[in-house]
Amino acid sequence: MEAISILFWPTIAVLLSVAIYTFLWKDNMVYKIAEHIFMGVSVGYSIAYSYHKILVPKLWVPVKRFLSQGNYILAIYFILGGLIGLLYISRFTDKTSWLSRYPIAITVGFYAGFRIVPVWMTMVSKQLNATIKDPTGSPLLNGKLFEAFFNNPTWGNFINAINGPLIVVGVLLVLIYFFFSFSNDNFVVKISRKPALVILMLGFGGAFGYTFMARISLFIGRMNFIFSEWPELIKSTLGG
Amino acid sequence: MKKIIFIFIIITILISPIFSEKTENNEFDEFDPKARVKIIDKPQDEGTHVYVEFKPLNKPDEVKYYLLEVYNKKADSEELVSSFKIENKGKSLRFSSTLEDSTYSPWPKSRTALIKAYSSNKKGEKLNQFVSKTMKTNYSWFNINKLSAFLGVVIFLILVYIFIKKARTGTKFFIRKIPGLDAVDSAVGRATEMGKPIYYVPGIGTTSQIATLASLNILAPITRKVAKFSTPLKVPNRDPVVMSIAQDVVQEAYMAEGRPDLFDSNDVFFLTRQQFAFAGSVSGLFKREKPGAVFLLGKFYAESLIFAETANDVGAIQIAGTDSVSQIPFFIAACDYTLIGEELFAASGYLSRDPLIVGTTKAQDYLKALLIILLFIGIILNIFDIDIITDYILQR
Amino acid sequence: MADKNENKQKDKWYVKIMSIKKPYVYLGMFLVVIIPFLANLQIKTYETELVGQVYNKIEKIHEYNINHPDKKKGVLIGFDYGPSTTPECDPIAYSVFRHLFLRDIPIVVWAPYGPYLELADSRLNRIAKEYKANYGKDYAFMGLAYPATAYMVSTSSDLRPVFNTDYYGNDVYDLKILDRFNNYDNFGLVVSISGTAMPEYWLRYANSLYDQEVSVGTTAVNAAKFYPYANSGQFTGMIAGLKGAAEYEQKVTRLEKEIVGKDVKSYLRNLYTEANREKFNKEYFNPNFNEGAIRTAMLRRHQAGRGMSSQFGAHIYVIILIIIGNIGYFFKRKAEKDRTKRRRGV
Amino acid sequence: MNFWKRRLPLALTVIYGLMGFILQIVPAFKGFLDIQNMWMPIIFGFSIIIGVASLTKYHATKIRREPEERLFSIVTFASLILMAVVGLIGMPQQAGFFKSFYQNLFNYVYVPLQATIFSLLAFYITSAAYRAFKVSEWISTLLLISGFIVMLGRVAFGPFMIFGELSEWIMAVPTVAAMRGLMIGIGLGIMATAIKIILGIERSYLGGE
Repeated sequence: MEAISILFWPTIAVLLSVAIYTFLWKDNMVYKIAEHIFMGVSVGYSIAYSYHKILVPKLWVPVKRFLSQGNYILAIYFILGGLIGLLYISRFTDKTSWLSRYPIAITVGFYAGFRIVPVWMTMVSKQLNATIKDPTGSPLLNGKLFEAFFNNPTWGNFINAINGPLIVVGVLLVLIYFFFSFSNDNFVVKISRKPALVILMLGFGGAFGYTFMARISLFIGRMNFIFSEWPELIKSTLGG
Repeated sequence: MKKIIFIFIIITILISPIFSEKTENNEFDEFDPKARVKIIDKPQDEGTHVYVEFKPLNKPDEVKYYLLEVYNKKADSEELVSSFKIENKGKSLRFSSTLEDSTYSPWPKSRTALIKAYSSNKKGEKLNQFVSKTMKTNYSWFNINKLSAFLGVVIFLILVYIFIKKARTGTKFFIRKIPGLDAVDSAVGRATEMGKPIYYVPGIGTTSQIATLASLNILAPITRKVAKFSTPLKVPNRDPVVMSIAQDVVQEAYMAEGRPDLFDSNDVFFLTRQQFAFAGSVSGLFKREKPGAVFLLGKFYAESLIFAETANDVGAIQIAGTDSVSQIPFFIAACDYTLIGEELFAASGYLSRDPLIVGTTKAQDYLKALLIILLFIGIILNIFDIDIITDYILQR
Repeated sequence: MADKNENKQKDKWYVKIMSIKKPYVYLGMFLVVIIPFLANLQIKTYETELVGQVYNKIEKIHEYNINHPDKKKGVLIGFDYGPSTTPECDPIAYSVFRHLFLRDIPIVVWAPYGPYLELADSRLNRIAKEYKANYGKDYAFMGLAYPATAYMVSTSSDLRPVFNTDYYGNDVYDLKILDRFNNYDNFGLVVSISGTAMPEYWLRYANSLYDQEVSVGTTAVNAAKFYPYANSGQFTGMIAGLKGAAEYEQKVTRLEKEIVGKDVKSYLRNLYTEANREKFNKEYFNPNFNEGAIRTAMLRRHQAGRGMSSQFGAHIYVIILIIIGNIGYFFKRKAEKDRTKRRRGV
Repeated sequence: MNFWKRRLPLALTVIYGLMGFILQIVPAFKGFLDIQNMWMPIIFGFSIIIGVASLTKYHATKIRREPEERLFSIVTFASLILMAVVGLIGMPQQAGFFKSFYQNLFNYVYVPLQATIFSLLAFYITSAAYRAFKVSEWISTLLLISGFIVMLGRVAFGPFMIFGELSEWIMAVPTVAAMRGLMIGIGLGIMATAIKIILGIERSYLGGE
């Protein structure tokens, strides 16, 4: 009896995993059941998660703390937030569904404004800065590397010297390629179209090939669970 | 519209003069038994971060251990914020601590830091106090480290104002061809011929990600195209808020095309919040309903290839677009058409040809041209070791 | 007429190999991964130069420690990865810890974020148990170092005041190991094992500010970002992804056999006897090995290696698939060109 | 009525957009920013209700229209109610039947299913590579060449090591240049779209015109 209680849940996990893999051969009944189980469990988890990890710690606890601290303005502010959140329920009937536009407008507006500065700093400013100098401060168009190459012209030195300028030219080409308001007959855009595509395709191919191994290791991890951890568990519980 | 931009520019001018905050000038003070203590208020913060430099001057055998304490000195109380036990190795040490207090107050307020240092023993008891130094920290009204973002937004607003004024006078703007978006009509047409539904997945992001909002902006013109052929349009969602926005957008678009009867709230439905449960369910729906055209536009993470491959397996035309740089290679490989990076954000203007939206895209182009020029200047200056561009305009 | 031509076209050999049905492609992939896995195939991975740099640096520290027993050098480990990147980072962490314990080089470990702490504690003690390392003398885990850059700067002078206590609550001044190993001068090397961009901070704050040698263990996805620094020598070598982990495992297993003897299993079995069991403080690990624990410990020694044989199979399989697909495509195009030439009666 | 339905929500977007932007630029308001960061998630908290409502309506009509699909809807709701009840009771508990039941459901149903669907990518990436890497026009040939070299470079040994160095170069120069160029474009696109929304130029998220 005790062995069953140990083996019950891991076996469920293995059966569900195998059910998912049958989808690769053909969509079938077993996969549909596993898919709907996962949908139900994940939505059920979201319900429990919303209550225990959002509503209680982020609404109920702070409101109680503010009231105990006598900070009534903040307590009311948070209760108001909860009420605005409740406006989503207005969507149940078409007549009142326009009320849900208030929480939508607030969240969309706030995060639209809130995202601008961090996105600009990390994606625009930092990347342009990194095209001028690399994190340790030495410039990408590095004269010293070229001197080193001219002193003893080995293949390695050539590559080191050429990499920096290639990156700068590559970034410029990709930036020009994505201009929207200049038609193809604009001289700069026309000559930069083909080389930009070369850089893009080499980059995408590299990124694709590189993550291949990471995806395979995911599958190996599952095989490890099904074909080594599970039999191991059976051996140790039944084998005694 | 003009009013709003004017107000915004005036406010920015209003803010800028206040940001010249004064830096506290305090050098080392000597204390007996001889240690140097210096407090530095971290600039560009809200007045809570403080650096403390401590350099013991006695020889290790005279005083072996010190205890350094940092207090947040309030009107009536002294709240200990951090304490450091130091073994005297003749080296100067630098610590940082924050004068946080437990109460939440939205109003900016400056704090006073109180530093006490004692000579102490191995167990860390306070033998005799020989330092007591205070310093008032102040908060700054403008964070210089984010000047680049501020300048970028201001210049962009000026450009938007110019182009919208031009758009109002009716000048037509040119937008280069985006192959992925020209294929929308043929994809919708093909799905109608085959009598198959059309699926539109607005990504798995929430409303706090701009790519999801861009995808919802594209959903409007695409729904109007679908309404002409009255083919069923299904929109599975991962986030309830995105679902409710999508329902409003689809309903509004059908009404704009004069076909309110086509809207069925079950067609824009919520599946689950879990990333892979959503991917598994949607790929199951693809296999069962065999859609003719599939749109994958918005924020995608590692599971993007699950949508793309199953959609390809049922022979659907796929138009994908995402701003997640790591997922673009998979869409390029698996889908028929891919909107790369910023093409996703320009798509809504391209499809709806609304002069105001196209105007902002042109403003964005000119800002990029400006940044490219700035990049050149930065590189040339950098060769002469002048770093004003990388220090003040394109900060790390 | 058209469809007869159509299915005549279909059964042409080159069209068949160009469009193999997906389920068969997937079945092939399944077999190619599972067969080497079940056969527990061990292929020797080729040892690259970047991984060699990390190994040789630690060996050099060992030689230095032998020649200068009183001025020993230690290693500071930045445990910068969390639960989501364990498949790739765990094998790297295990083999680096194993190498350091085998060469009894003192280890100080810290972690930059909350969710990493429990992982670091379990990984460190799991390997310390296999080498009878005792806490406070051979190794120490300082716990949370947040914000990491502040701690990287303080380690240039003394890291003890900023920590005050280690992860388990001991006072920093009671740990013997920290009396000597509390700043960069006594750390021969910093190893940052990370799934994030943390190594870039080590590069900026430890390497370029205090020219402390830094090695990196990273996931394959992030390795692309660190290649330029590893090639230009700013990083002292890099262990990238499963492949790097498999190489390092191979080196350390070889070293372990030299030091501990061929039969590692029996070494583990009689590591803890009744006599010396009391000597170890139970709080860090329980000093005994049952059969199951020994089996998992042995499996852990080539966790990445075991995956490599399946990886190798999968990669070769895809490469062959791509080649076949292109051959089919090439002949299809040639056949089409001939047919259009024939139809034009050329 | 139009004021309540359209003009006020638009005004709220502009006000909160400005607030979000200013809180990032002015450090002095950090106190207010901390409060706002605690306040915003509350609004999301209740949205799961309309999610579950939509799911129930979707399955209810499915049961009526397609009787043979009835089994799957029942499976979905059974597991939904089971996990919700067990989670609501078990999640905060330290120990007890519901806690262990919740942990079992999480560790042996939720996590393995998530990991298994994630691992499907190993198959999908193979079929994608098999289909996409074709020497047709020069663009996809380039994709093939760099993908091929980097894949080979990952398992290369001995004489094949040339692929290893080549893949290092591909990852160090073209990939970095392509990704960096794209990110700058995307950063500008995000800023433009965010400002379009705040200034009310793009209003479709509030239900079109």
